Amino acid sequence: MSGQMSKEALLKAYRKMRQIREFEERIHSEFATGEIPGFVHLYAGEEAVAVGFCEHLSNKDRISSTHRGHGHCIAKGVDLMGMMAEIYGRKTGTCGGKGGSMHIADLDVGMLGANGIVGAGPPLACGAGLASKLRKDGSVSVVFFGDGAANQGTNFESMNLAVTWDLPVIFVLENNGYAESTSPKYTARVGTENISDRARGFGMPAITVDGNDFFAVYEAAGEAIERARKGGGPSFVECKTLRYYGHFEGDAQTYRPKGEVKDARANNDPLKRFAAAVVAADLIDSVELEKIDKEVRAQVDSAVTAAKAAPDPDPESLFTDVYVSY
Amino acid sequence: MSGQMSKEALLKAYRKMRQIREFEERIHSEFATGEIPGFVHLYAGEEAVAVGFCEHLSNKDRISSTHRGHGHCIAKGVDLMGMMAEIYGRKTGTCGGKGGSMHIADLDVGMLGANGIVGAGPPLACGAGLASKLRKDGSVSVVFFGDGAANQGTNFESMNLAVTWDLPVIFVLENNGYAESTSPKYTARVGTENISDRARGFGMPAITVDGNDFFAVYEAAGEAIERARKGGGPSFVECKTLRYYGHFEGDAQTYRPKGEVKDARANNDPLKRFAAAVVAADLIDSVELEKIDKEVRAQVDSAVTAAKAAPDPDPESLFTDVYVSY
Amino acid sequence: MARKIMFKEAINEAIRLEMERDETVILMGLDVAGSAGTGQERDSWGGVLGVTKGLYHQFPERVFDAPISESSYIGAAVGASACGMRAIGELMFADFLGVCFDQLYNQAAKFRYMFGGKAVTPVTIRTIIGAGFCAAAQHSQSPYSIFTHVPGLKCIVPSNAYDAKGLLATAIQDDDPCIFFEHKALYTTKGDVPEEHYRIPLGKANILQEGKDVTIVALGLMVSVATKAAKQLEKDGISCTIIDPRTTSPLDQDAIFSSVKKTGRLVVVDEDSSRCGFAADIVAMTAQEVFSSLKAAPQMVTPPFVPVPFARNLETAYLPSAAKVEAAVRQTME
Amino acid sequence: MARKIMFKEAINEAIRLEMERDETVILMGLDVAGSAGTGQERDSWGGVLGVTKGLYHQFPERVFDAPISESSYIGAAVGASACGMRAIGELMFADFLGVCFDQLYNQAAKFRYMFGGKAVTPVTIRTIIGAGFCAAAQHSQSPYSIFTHVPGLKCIVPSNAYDAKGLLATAIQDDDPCIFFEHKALYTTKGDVPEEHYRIPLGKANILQEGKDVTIVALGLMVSVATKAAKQLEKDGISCTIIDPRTTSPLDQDAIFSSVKKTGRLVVVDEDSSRCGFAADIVAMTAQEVFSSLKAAPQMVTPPFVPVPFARNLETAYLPSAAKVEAAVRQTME
Ligand SMILES: Cc1ncc(C[n+]2csc(CCOP(=O)(O)OP(=O)(O)O)c2C)c(N)n1
Ligand SMILES: Cc1ncc(C[n+]2csc(CCOP(=O)(O)OP(=O)(O)O)c2C)c(N)n1
Ligand SMILES: [Mg+2]
Ligand SMILES: [Mg+2]
Repeated sequence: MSGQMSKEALLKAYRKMRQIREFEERIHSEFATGEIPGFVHLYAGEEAVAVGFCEHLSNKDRISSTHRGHGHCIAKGVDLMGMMAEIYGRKTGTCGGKGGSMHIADLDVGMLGANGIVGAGPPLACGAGLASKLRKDGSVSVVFFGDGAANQGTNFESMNLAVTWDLPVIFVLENNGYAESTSPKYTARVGTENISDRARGFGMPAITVDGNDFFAVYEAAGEAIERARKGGGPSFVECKTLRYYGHFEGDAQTYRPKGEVKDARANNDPLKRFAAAVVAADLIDSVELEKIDKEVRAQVDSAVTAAKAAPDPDPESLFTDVYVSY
Repeated sequence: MSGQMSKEALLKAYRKMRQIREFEERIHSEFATGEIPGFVHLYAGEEAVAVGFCEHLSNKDRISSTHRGHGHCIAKGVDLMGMMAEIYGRKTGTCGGKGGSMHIADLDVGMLGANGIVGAGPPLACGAGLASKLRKDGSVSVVFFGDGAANQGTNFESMNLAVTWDLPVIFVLENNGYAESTSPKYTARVGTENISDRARGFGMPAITVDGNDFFAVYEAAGEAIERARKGGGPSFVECKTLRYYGHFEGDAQTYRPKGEVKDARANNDPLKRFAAAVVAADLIDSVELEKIDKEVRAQVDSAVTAAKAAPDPDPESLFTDVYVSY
Repeated sequence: MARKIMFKEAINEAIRLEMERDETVILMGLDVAGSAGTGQERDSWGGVLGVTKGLYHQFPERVFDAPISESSYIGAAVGASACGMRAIGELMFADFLGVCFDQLYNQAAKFRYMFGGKAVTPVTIRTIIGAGFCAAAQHSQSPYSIFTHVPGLKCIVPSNAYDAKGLLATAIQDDDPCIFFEHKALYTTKGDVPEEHYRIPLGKANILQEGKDVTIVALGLMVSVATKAAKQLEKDGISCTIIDPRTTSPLDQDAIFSSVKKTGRLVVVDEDSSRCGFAADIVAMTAQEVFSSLKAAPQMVTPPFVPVPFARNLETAYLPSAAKVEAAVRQTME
Repeated sequence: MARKIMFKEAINEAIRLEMERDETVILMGLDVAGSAGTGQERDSWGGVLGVTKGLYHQFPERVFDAPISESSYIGAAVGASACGMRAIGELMFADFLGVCFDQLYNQAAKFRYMFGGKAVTPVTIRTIIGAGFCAAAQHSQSPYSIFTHVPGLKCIVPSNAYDAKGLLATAIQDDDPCIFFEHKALYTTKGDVPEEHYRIPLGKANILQEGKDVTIVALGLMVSVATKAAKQLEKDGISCTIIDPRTTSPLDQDAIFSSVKKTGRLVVVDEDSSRCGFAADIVAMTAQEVFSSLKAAPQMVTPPFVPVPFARNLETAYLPSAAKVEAAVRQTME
């Protein structure tokens, strides 16, 4: 367990993870009512990865994300109310209702955007890293991507570019064992034991950690980020984890072994593991965690209520924001 | 030295290498007269790679090539007369004058095409390999590409695909130390000692050999091709070599250390090394080699003469061959 | 025997019949099998929207799930096709063209020409297009104009289940590279589709109805929009010809030109971007070739020049509608 | 002070001046330095055709040679620009768009819209276009229509050295993603170019000459072809207006429409592919918007719908020529 974390830091991390979990669980149930439009990909189950990394970052640092981006957004500090309204397609949403779940971005807090294109993030993150390097302000960029995305050429190219240009970019693989319906036993099959081995071949430090162990992630993240801040260049961190829901909402998940999620929820849940660890170590009282749980539930509840009550985007907004000037 | 090669095989290999050398040297001098149109990239200096591989292949096996494709074409058995006419843009050219130096192809002999797009070959070679695999005829596909191309996403993706689908594809890196003007010390900089290390990270056998040593190439090629024929999947062979001319004809080569080529021609020439080895081992008399040299010179000479005398493509051919039917 | 089946079932059937008849037909894409190899093949996804369901089970050796690396597997489809196969590559959404376009743009499309007529590349790329599902800017586009722009490619945009089956069968057996665009809003629409194998030629328009006043050209989902508008207009005595070109390349110019010669008026309804798009293409060639027949300014009904928005109200406003088509037709009648 | 310098020198100068004035301007591409790091910097290539020569020497920290992996470094240019830089990414030849299009098509172009107006991505992509050098099908294309098709991108196609310098300066400082197309045949053409910094607005056409009979719209290299044709026609008393839109997106529609309103005749000369291309775009919008002013069928002078051939005689026949433009103009006068 990360000895350096203060109690406040631990509580903050837990709150973030809980926010993500609550946000996603709630969207899952709201989606079923048919009120949420579009494709929605939930992050529940992977909270320790986003939070384990983002707790090391400030607004000057940037992240780029994926189609499964809610967790990264929340971890990086995007306003939860705005996010929920965005997912509902409201005027009050983070993107004014024009982006939706797959395109939430908030450049002010260093969130370069969820992305509907698998593998689009790594080149953008290299650009962010290059900007950091030129500014010499010690900022870094972190790119999250999945085990499926790890096969995309853009990803390989970007790892290579980051090595060649010596960029402060951290490649974070969220290996949840599935790319949509295709399992690692078949399609995602890589020629090496861990995907991180393939990354190491590009000549950067690469490790694999238990992505459901917040402290393991936090520590690996800290090391990689510190190295990048000090000019030590890129790193790769593979986090093994699991998603609790389907690829997208509505997925029947016929490809999954029965009981996989139930089992994980019971025995390998990142929040439960975190809670058990901090309570066992006498760092935090379980009552404090329950208080956070309650606060977060109320927060998400009010986000949903507000989103539902919010107006649609103005019709004229269809035509605006294409260009700065035209 | 490859003990298994018969004298005939040795003479054939030498003839191929000499044909490539003579072809390229001649184009170099003809280009200077201004009669050859377009962008021309010469292969002289790298002969042992193309020939070392293609001597293991039959017409059923396929290769895909690059912008620097003359050597691969000749090694794979594309008609030299047709090639020269094509490079001159004549009706009698391999492609009727519509492709030119960068697009010579002859599917009948398993040559899938030179290619103007860096990194376009590997996916195509995977497709050829897939066709071989489905046909179960033991044929393989070989893709040649440069140290610059080795950075292209298509290349990484294809290595990965070949591993995932277990394809009979051999990736042959012609590492001549330059991608246009950019030297390995800077741009081509990879994070590992050899580019083959990066390939190994994808989970396939990968080695680095002296690409100017015909026998080293021939042996490595034989092993990789044999493995693929037997269902053992893809391999990667890096061949270290040097190009004798500029990136393209007309390149002032300001980026090159003085004397680099002169030195290589004197001390590390693949044809000279081949000749010295076979003569020293008493396998072939140097007179026989000189006879081949003479024959090849005459052959290339007549190819140039014929190309110059050949007619332009018919004007109507501008409009044909876009579609099989439309 | 004809039955009513869904557009997506018609596509599945076309692939299945070609795979049964021709051993060289293979299929590859992301999740086109899905869960293959996990022991759950019978339940396998069959693509993100279930179009290829069951094919892996029937042809386990010829259906390939690919790693997410479109350049490699679309390129492999092209390469395999240049080597005697008839590969069907699925690009999950046409919006993803940007990660693999070279293999179509500079490779498949140009082989035959560059190689002096010696290459045959009978590859077929299937891909999903279209807005209407709040899938936002990166999953809702209809970029067939970009492919139509490229000499060497053929482009097919079916508008109903019957056409989908017959056109896809033709595309798979066609010796040129074909791109087959499937509108997601059509997937569950039903139509009469014979059980038997049949083909519809490429480059032959379908004239849905003939009218004397205005020629409406529409593709894919827009055919139903045009039809709805035409019904409404008929009530006011405006009679429309509706032409569904079915394929944008080759294009049945004759059908369009001879209709405009009769009606003198043209409205093109198109879901692709308004600049340098299919609508402009049809209007421009008509203006050049049959100018003297035109009685009024030809009209283009397209989305505004903006990315596809997410919110439902904006997306609805973005799309061409029957009302907009009606208005455009009326404008030509003024 | 104006001097005669080459088109490519004008481009070099525009970049240099912006880099001097603005520390956030950076340049990246293949060989844009060239031989950087080898100790031969003074001799460095400066790009495949020498356009950026000297810039690495002056700004060693802001000029980046990239590995051959366009998606990564063009994407990095986009990403850096979204993070406060003004990156200039060089895509060596526009023909290579297929290996990196997504970063422009779905990323740079859509950020602002998808993110509700909160993103600013002032990236500039420079790229070489054009036939005429027997560079064959994969190094001779002019695919600006594909980029013009995409809302969110701006497209600039300069036709002379003066414009190149002024337009590129504007593009670099413009807050939207700009694609700057440089015709290789223009690189060594000379023109009067002031030494000072200046800008030319995007979306403002250049009217080269005003005539009363026919409006000719031409871009890039085609401007000189149109000019040559107009000279010839003038001898026969046919007087032409020549409009160089300079940018295809934004487009100076007003200039075109108001000219056609006067002349009643339109000829568009374009080097891009004939289907769904720029020529069709201009003809279609003119037919829709100012139909009643048109006295004759508008004409498109484009290459045939085939890839660019290699052999010189075929390539010459492929390209629009002054003779073809003349014939088209005469046709509108019949
Ligand atoms: C270029 C591209 N190809 C395919 C898709 C469709 N797609 C969306 S998510 C996904 C699977 C991604 O798997 P992974 O990277 O493991 O992320 P996960 O969903 O597991 O978080 C696919 C294939 C896409 N959006 N973009
Ligand atoms: C996609 C693409 N990017 C860039 C180029 C321009 N280009 C042609 S050859 C070349 C260098 C290739 O270097 P390498 O792969 O090492 O091959 P070599 O020339 O050394 O044989 C470049 C950058 C291209 N043709 N295609
Ligand atoms: Mg995954
Ligand atoms: Mg090289």
